[in-house]
Amino acid sequence: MDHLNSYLVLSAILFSLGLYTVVTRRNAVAILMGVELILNAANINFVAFSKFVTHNLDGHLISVFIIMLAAAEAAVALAIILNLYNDRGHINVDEANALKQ
Amino acid sequence: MENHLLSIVTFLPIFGAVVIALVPREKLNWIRWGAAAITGLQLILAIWILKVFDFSTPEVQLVEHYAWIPDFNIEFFMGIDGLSAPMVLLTALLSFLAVFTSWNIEKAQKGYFALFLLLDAGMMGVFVSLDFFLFYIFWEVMLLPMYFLIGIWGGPQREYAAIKFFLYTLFGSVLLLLGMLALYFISEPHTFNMLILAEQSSQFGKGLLLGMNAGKVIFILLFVGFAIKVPIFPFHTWLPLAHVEAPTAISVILAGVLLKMGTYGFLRISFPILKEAAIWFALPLAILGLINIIYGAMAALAQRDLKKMVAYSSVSHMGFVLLGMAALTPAGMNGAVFQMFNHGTISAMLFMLVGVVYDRAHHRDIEGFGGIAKVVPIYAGVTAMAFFAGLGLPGFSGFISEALCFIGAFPVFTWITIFATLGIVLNAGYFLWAYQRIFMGELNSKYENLEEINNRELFALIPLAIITFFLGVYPTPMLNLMSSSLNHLVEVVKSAGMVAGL
Amino acid sequence: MADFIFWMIWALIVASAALVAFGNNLIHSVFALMGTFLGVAGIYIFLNADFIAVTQIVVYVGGILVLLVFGIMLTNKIQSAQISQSSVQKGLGVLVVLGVLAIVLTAVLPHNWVGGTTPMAFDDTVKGIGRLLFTDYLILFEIASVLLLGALIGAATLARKEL
Amino acid sequence: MIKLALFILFLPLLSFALQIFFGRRFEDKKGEWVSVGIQFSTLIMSLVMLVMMLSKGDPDFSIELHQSWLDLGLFKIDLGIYIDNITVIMLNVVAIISALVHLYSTAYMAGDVRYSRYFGFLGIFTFSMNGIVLANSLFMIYIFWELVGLSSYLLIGHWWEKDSAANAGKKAFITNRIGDIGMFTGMLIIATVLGTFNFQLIAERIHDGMWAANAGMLFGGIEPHKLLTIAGVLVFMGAVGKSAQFPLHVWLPDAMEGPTPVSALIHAATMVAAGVYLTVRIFPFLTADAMATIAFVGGFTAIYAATIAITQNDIKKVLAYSTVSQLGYMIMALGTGAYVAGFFHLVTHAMFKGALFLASGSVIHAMHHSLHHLKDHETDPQDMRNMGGLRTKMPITFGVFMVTTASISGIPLFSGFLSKDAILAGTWAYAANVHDGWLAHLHLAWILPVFGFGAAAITAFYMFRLIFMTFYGEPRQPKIFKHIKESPKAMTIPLVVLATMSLFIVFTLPSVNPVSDHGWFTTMVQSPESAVTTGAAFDLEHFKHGLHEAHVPAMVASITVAGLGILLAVLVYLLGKISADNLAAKLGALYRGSYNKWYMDEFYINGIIRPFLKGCNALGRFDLDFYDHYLINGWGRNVKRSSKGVGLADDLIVDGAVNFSGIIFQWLGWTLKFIQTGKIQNYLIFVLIGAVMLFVVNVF
Repeated sequence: MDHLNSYLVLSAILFSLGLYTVVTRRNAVAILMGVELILNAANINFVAFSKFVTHNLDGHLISVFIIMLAAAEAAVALAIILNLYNDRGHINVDEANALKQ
Repeated sequence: MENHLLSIVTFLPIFGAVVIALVPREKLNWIRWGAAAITGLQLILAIWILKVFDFSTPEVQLVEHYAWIPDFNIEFFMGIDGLSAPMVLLTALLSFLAVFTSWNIEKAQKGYFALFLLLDAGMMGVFVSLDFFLFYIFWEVMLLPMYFLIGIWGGPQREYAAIKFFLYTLFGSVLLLLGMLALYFISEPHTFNMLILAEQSSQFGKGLLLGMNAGKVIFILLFVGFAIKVPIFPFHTWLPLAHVEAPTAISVILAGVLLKMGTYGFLRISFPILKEAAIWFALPLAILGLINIIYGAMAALAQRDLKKMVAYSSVSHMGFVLLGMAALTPAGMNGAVFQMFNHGTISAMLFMLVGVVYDRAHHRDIEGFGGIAKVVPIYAGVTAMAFFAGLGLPGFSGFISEALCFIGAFPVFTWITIFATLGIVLNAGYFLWAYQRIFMGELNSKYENLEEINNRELFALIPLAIITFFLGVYPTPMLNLMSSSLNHLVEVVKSAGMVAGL
Repeated sequence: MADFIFWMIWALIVASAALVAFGNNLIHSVFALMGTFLGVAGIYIFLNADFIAVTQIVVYVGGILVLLVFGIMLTNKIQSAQISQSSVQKGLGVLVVLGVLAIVLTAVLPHNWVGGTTPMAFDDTVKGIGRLLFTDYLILFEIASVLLLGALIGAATLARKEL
Repeated sequence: MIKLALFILFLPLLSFALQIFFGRRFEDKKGEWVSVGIQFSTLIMSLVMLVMMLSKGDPDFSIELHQSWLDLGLFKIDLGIYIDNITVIMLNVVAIISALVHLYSTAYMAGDVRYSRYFGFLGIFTFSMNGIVLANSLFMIYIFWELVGLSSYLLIGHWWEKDSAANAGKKAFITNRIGDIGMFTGMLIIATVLGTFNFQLIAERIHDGMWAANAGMLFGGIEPHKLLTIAGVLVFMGAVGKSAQFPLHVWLPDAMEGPTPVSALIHAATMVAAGVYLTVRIFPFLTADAMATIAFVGGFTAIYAATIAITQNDIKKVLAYSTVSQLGYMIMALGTGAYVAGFFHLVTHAMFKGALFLASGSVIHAMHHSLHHLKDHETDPQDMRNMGGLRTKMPITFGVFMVTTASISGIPLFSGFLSKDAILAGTWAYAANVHDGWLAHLHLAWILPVFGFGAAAITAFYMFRLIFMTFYGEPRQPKIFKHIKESPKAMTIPLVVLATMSLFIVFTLPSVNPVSDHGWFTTMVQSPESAVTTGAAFDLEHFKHGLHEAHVPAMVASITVAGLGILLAVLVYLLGKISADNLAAKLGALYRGSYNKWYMDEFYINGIIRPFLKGCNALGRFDLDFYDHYLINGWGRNVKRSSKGVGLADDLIVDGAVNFSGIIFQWLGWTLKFIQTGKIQNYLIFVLIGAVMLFVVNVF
């Protein structure tokens, strides 16, 4: 617990899991959850570096902003998802392939 | 106020353009008189500047110097010396008169005058900037309004002409930009300040660029950039087309001011900053000047379109400037700058006169007139005066500047000067021939009711005529204005070596 | 003791995140996500970041998670208590994500951080954050507030039925 | 004296300004008399100056006024006026002729469409001519040189409705400019080597050896005296143009399209003599070679133009060629070193040729009125074949014609005899005594007396031919003859005055010996010393000695040849003993050549001007239709084409590669059933794959 690497490994794992979620899930809400995981991983890194390397509070501030960003992002994303649902009756991302055309 | 004269004189037209943009488009007279008032005010300011200006020293005066983009050492640096002072006056004067020439623009007057004022600001800015970056910005600022002014309000082939003008000059600008950046990166510390660059001049002669002498490479880059504006053979072909298609006032500005920016660039940037290269390139420059003189005059002789003829005469006349400045002698240099000013006034007159007849007859075919001096005697008289001024008759300012160019160039480029004197005969040839075909002989019955030149048109012409005549009889005021700066310039450049003569 | 708690939290985070990633039931995933969030808050406490920890709980658990639950509820038929979920391209995903993980770890772990990695204990982060927030990060702070407002309005607009 | 000179210089300019700006309003209110008055007041001032000069009686008298005009710090041009005896005499010549022509024009030009403007142009001409006369430097002469060219252009083209007049004006201006190029180049050489344009300073500096020291800086170290020869000949080219010397003489006969008083003033008496005046001014620094060239050009022109004058039928054309010929005389005189004779002939010629032109104008005026009366617009009033027997109708004009013809033919008692004789003596002395210059080196010096005496004989012949055809014999057109009247007083008074000036006594007082030119003129005008010291100087001392010896034989010979010429004219045209037509037929090609001016105009038009214009047209077309169209625009087109090519390549290769990879992945997706394109997650995973691969590539 007093070693930076333990935090970094945790963060890396969290990030990978989040990434996996984003890449593989079909459900949009699940993907959103993956994004949250990724953001959390980043946050852990910021705070950890703040404690172990830079020795100031800048990392903390960035975390605060990320959290705020996450909140905003979640709100907007959910709104979009709701629209998608209203439009199609489901929220399966792999079927939202209008980009293909 | 006096400390900021130059910025005021430069940015006043931009302010005017904004004001005009706010005027409702139906208020035609407001727009026109607004433009006239703005340019008139600018002219008054320009005269004030000359009054404040101390012409006994070659120092840069009325300096405005601020940091602008400090990270890149870009400065807002304005100032004038004896080289730019005549150009400032010329720009203000021609802009003012050109407003009256464009009185009868038929469509979208609001846009026209707003763009015109923007153009005015760009030109003025070029002549007062002492920071290369600022110079370049104004150089480009001027390009865009010009494109629209030709492209929208021009003649039948206007789009082609505008695009050609734009691409041609843009091509030049790119090379100019390259040269500018090369100068910036070679200088230590990196700077765009022209005065500091000139002080570091020896560095450019020593460095290498693309495996060649940096000074020479940069000189060539800048040369092409400026040569297109002058225009120097073989970069001249945009000119006849742009002049012919542009509306009269724009032709006036093109010939009167824009062409001068090329030669001004040589004298302001290339010569003092790249001395060795300037001396190395003096002989080719003189040869190009000779080609311009003869080629332009011969091409003018062949034209049937009056405006094209005048356009080619510009090519010929700018050749004298090149010849005079290449020689790097006091007489040649003063003659060159004086010729820049004189060509500004004379060619402006010529284009205005062409515009007058075009407005009435709706064509410019030299062969298509004949004997019209009978119905429009005043117009014929004024045209005769302008033509004689154009062919360098003593008593008009063009004579003095051409003579000075020759006198200055002769000791250095003896043979070139001797061949260049042929230009005198050719100039007389095409002007007189055109005059004869238009005004003399039996009256063409189509033009029995041709309308005489009106007071508004005369109002634009007479100041130019008076200046041309006055400076032809008594050139001292103008020469005093520039001689100390130019003599200094000659000394500075000459300090780097001898010009190879021919 | 502290070490033990730390590693417990560590494991909790990894496990709950894995459930989020691999779980078949969406509802389970959401609750697992709550575990992760809380775990991360714990980690923050170990990092002397008490303010962040509190924020984490308030915003994530109190805000985002609720939103997510609402999202799920609104987009699924209420009758189906078992809200299953499926995944695509699992194999490739695993491969790639493992690759990424390997890259991150190989890049980060052997790295020699400038200034070393001696931990420093902060006394009172709230005060420091507050000061920074209203001095160096003031503009960012204001922008953030605008962003939030924008998100608020945007979300409200998007979520309206008749778009 | 300076003040007087300034008044003389600028008053005509005032006349010009008044007539141009206000003349039209006063055309019916005798506005022209303002100009006439101004002109006569300058005449009075000139006469005052002449009296002052004579009362001083100093041949070396001179004053100079400098005014800095253009000062660049390191380079200066001064303007100023320089007055010596020659200037004063020349001013008087200009003032007399100009004043009389003004007076004459009030009658001759009455009712003209551009009456006031005509007087304005006369004013600017007189101004610029006085400027040439008063100039103290080459540069100032050049300025006014161009201005007389301008006024000549304006006045020749006075009746520009006629194409021929418009053409003639243009031709005059451009031909003169060709000469001016040479003059300007010569000036440049002199100014470069000596740093001044001032006549006095040039002579001084050449004398002090500055030329020898500095000449090497031009043309890669040319020998100083060669350069001086070149400079002299080049400056003289200006005179070739203005004084209508071969080969630039072609403009002068055409210039007769202008009103006749203008021909008298500009193209006979004053402006064309400006070339001679210029040669007078540069005389001190001409080398022997340059003088030989000048003498040869002058001599050749004299005989060449005379041969053309024989066959012309237009009364003004005859006089025009006669003028060319006489100018050749003056030039030849200066070239042979007969400085005084050359200038003397300038003055006497101005008087009698002015009178001849005005008299011919009087005839034309009468013819014109008669034709007008008959409502005949076809017949040419200037053609001598339409005249004949006019002496009874126009006695005053006839008398003037007789006096002046006698003068130009070189008959004793008239001024022309004195000056012409002096010139011929000069050529004789040159041929006999001078050994410098290329003419002497090639043993061709005797060609000059041959030219001179030959021209003298021919002159006498064609002048009397003119008299006989115009005034003697039966009227060829009785109808026209019936309405011929003597001209009004305003025209005859100038005629009589000028005819009086053609008497020898005017120039020889206080001496009254009709066969010696000794008198006030030769005392006041004396040959200047040559400033040339570089070993190529003209041997003036030797020449003067020879001149004394040649005087008597030359006089006898000149009277003889003149007598022969007159005799032939009497035989052919008065008595009809020899038929002119037969003579013409016998001479065949010679006659045709002479009649067609030896085809010089045709040569210029077909040999030079047309090909040149064709070249210009070709160049103009080349510039726009070839150079611009193919090269510049072609460049643009190529860029466009190559960008199209790039576009195509983009389609084929780059896009193809992309598609190919797409195909691969489609295949991959199809086989592995993992990937289907068009979904955001697929793209994301592609990105990740790419990142991983990049990393792998970079690390290993």
